[in-house]
Amino acid sequence: MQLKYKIMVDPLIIRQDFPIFRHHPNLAYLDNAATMQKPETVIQGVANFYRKENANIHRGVYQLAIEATEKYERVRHRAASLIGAPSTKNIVYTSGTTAGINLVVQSFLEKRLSKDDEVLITAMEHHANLIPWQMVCKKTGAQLVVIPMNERGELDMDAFKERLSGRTKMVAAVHISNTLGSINPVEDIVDLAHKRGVPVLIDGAQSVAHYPIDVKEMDCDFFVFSGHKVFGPTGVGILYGKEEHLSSMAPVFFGGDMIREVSFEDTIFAEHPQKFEAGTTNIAGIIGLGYAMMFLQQYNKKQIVKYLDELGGYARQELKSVKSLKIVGKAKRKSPIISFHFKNIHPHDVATFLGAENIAIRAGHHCTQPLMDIFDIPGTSRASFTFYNTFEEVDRMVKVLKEMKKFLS
Amino acid sequence: MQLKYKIMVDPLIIRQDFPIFRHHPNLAYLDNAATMQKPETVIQGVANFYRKENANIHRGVYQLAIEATEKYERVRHRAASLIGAPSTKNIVYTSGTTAGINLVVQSFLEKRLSKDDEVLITAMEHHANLIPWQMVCKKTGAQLVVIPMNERGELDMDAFKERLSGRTKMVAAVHISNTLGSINPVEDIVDLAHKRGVPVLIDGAQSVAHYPIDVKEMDCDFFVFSGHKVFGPTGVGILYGKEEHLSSMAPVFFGGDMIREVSFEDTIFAEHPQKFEAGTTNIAGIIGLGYAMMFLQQYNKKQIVKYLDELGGYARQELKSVKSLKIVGKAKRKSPIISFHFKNIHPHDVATFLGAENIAIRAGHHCTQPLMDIFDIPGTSRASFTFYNTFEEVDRMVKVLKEMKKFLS
Amino acid sequence: MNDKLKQLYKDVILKHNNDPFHYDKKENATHVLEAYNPLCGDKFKVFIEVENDAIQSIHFHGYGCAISKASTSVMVQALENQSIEDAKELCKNFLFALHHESEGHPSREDFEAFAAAREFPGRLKCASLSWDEMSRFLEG
Amino acid sequence: MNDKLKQLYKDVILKHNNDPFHYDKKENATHVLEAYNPLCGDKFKVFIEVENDAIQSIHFHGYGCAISKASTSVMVQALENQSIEDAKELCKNFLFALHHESEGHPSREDFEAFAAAREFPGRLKCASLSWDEMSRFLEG
Ligand SMILES: Cc1ncc(COP(=O)(O)O)c(C=O)c1O
Ligand SMILES: Cc1ncc(COP(=O)(O)O)c(C=O)c1O
Repeated sequence: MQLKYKIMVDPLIIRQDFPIFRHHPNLAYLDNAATMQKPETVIQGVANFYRKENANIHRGVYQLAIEATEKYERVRHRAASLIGAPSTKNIVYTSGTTAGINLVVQSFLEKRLSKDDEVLITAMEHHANLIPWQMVCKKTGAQLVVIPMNERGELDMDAFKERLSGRTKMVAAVHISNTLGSINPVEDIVDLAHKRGVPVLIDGAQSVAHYPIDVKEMDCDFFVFSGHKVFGPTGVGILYGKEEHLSSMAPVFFGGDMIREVSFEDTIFAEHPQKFEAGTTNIAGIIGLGYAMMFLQQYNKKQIVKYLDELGGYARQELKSVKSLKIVGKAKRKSPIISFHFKNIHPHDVATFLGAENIAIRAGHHCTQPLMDIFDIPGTSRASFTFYNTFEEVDRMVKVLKEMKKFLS
Repeated sequence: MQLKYKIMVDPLIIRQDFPIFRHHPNLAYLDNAATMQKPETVIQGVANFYRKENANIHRGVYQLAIEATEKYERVRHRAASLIGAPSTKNIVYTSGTTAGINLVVQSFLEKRLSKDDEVLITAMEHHANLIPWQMVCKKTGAQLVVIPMNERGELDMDAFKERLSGRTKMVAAVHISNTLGSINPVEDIVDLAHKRGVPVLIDGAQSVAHYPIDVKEMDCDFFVFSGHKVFGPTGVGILYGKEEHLSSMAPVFFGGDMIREVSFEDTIFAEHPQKFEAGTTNIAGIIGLGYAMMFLQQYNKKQIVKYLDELGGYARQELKSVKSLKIVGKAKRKSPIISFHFKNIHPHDVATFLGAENIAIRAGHHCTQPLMDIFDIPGTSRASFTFYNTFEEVDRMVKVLKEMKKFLS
Repeated sequence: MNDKLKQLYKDVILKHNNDPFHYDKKENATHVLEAYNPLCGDKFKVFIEVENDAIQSIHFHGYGCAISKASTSVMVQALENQSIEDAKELCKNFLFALHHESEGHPSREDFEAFAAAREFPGRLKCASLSWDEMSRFLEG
Repeated sequence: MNDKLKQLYKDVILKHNNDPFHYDKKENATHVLEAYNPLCGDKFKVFIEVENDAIQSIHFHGYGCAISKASTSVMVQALENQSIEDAKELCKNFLFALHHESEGHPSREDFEAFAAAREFPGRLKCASLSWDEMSRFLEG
């Protein structure tokens, strides 16, 4: 097919930054919602840190340690600027989205939650934004309340309004569903919750790489994402929190580098964000994340979104031509994450047929098992795109699906 | 000076594996207790994973994901073999020593601890193996009991025996003090504690890189260490636990990849070790740790220890020739970690003088503030060696210290 | 289409997937096994009537991919009317055929069909899922 | 020895380190500040008598490296008998001299001595520790 428009986000040029495609020239990597491939600058950034700049941070007096500390702390600025946080004091380094959410649950929510209180989540949460809340509810006797969605995978905002009440102590919602691709109206969610004085955590794991984020405008209380889903290394992530919250939260992990004074009897902690960063953190990973955010900031997010809307739209349209394939998740506002299933072909078989042709998609429940139960399917095949993906890759996928369908019928 | 013996652990050859010394040919890196430099195989291992093999693990059907999963899981075998664990089921991936200890505190100890119970630690614990126990004691009303040491920095084993009692619910001890270099008699500690039925956690952050470890022989209940202190990447670590403990422990962080079944109402967790590894872990870091352990396993630990004993002995002897320098920590069994101080020169000034000559040491309390209080000093200068360090680097350090002393007098 | 794929999804597997043997729930069976792979969600129940140290009847029901479903179907077909001892032997044979190149090792055609899964390491677990569970049950 | 080092540890700093000005505890002072750097453990108490909008007397005590101790000593010496407004100005001058190349900017010799710390970014905080705390106090 022919590109119908002129873009500056040119996947064929962008791909050249990603060594994986040099080593696997035939690879159609359509599993970006699981983890993204890494540009050379990130890989080099991590490797060069170890090769030329490696030292532990914060306490060193010698040159390497000072430079490592500065570089490490500069990433906080970049993270703040990427998501529109007012200050580096809002930026807590974590090991990923999951860790960020667990920290908020344990350190922020647990002590405010009692029996008969409620925590609201959506029906399309990833296990990372479901189980921690479920467990703290079990522990405290609170109720986990699920905001339903319609059959297109759009959140039922009327139901949300109804379920918000004086008992609600927290709202946690995914920005973009990693299974359905639905983009949730997080601004409205925050607005409504705040009218009731309820704090909101937004799970931005799937949104930061592609969509403009401004946490100040969104006004959420917490925002979390993972490095490895924004072209960065594994084992790092960012928790944004409002300062009024972070300053009042007690740390839940303890160790070096988060203290002000320690005796055998007692400990006085450092200020936020340091008090949440016990022990030696993933220094090289954070520095790599800095390079990943730098990579991202080269591009105009509007252009990225435009390209991905076209690419996702094309993929959805082409998939419709595959007999008996059903797309799961048809929200009006959606990202290029596409789940589909066949009545009589298991997602794993689908993934095997695609995998045999070097097309990488994911099959299963995508860590959203309850969502699968709602749709009454055991899993889906999921193709998820980013801006190094091409229309041609869509064509390849669709071709194999058609062949498979024929072969298995 | 001349080497007096023939070694196969030849630092001049080993250094060639470490690119940092190519980029900083004049660097005397004597801050190995803080973090170690990385061999090229580790750096390449991480970079090549991102370049050629990157995929998320456990759920993928396509080739990259399968290979990544296998490589990732093979590191568990290597970790088990490195420390003598009976099975990969004993090996939990963590983000570091600090995370491992916090996990044991929250998941193993907290529910067994009540008012008037006691937790025993030593006077020379790193904050990572002190504050978590202190905090759980505060929370539960239990007592934190500190095993004292003599002025040489040797644990008072008689006091330990006395303080072990029916009330003791846990013993946590550092294997090698990161400040004093003392090697604690962990076998005896475990023996004595077990006679009372008390479980023991050993903090192996400073021991795994140099000393032979056999957790089965040592019979400790838990053993923790960090990747970055065994020539590996930052942001990874290993928690070893006995299976009887791991299987009975409830996870404390929740998310993807650690579940068996999830509904909005409840969650059934996977088995250990997976149930402790919520979310996307530091995949590349763990693979890098595999290469680091591979690097380590090339060498005979006996030869490493022999070399380091000579090197450390030489350093201690030469430091004595610096006027008014006092070595802190003179245990009989000790590793090449040497703390020293001058009555009238602050450790930071010492580190600055050394740093100006490209000699990297650490100055401060080394995350052992209460230990500093015991010795009634605000901090020390610490030189810590590994087997890429040389006798010549000791000479350089001592020369600068003498010049400094003269200049400042 | 890829030849190895065709090899894997050839007659035996497709036939059993489309038309599984004894595909039925028998909740009152003397033994009910659950073969479950949490990573992919495949879950089969296997209903066994054991009498006089033999498997008198065996059925299965559940959900899984073509490979796991066919492999369970082949298992049910193979084990019906077998003594416990023979059933153990058959399990061993199947799992051996699955994991090893069978040079000269005589094996059954319906077992060998799954050997093609060796080319798809991500799918080996699908082929062995129910057999592993059955082995555990038989070996007690 | 390294010239930059000699520059840093030259007379002013060594003199004040060895013979600090008004080094004494005055726990009954009208104001007691604590300048603490948790990363290195340096900790000074600064005792100030404020009367009629002026610093009537000022002393310090505590523990720190040569740089932080000398810088505190220089501060105490500079601020004694200054009005609050003049003290603010002096703090600004010192911190400016510390952080910026002072082209033509007139500054005091005892302040300029610390400018050498710019060559040792790890030590800048030592030089500014007490001054930062004092600034916070004066600016309210
Ligand atoms: C003895 C000891 N325990 C614990 C730690 C903490 O290790 P990490 O910061 O890698 O979690 C360290 C390292 O600083 C250490 O030396
Ligand atoms: C929406 C969403 N939330 C949370 C997560 C968990 O992220 P991580 O595994 O990086 O902690 C993911 C990724 O799997 C996700 O897609």
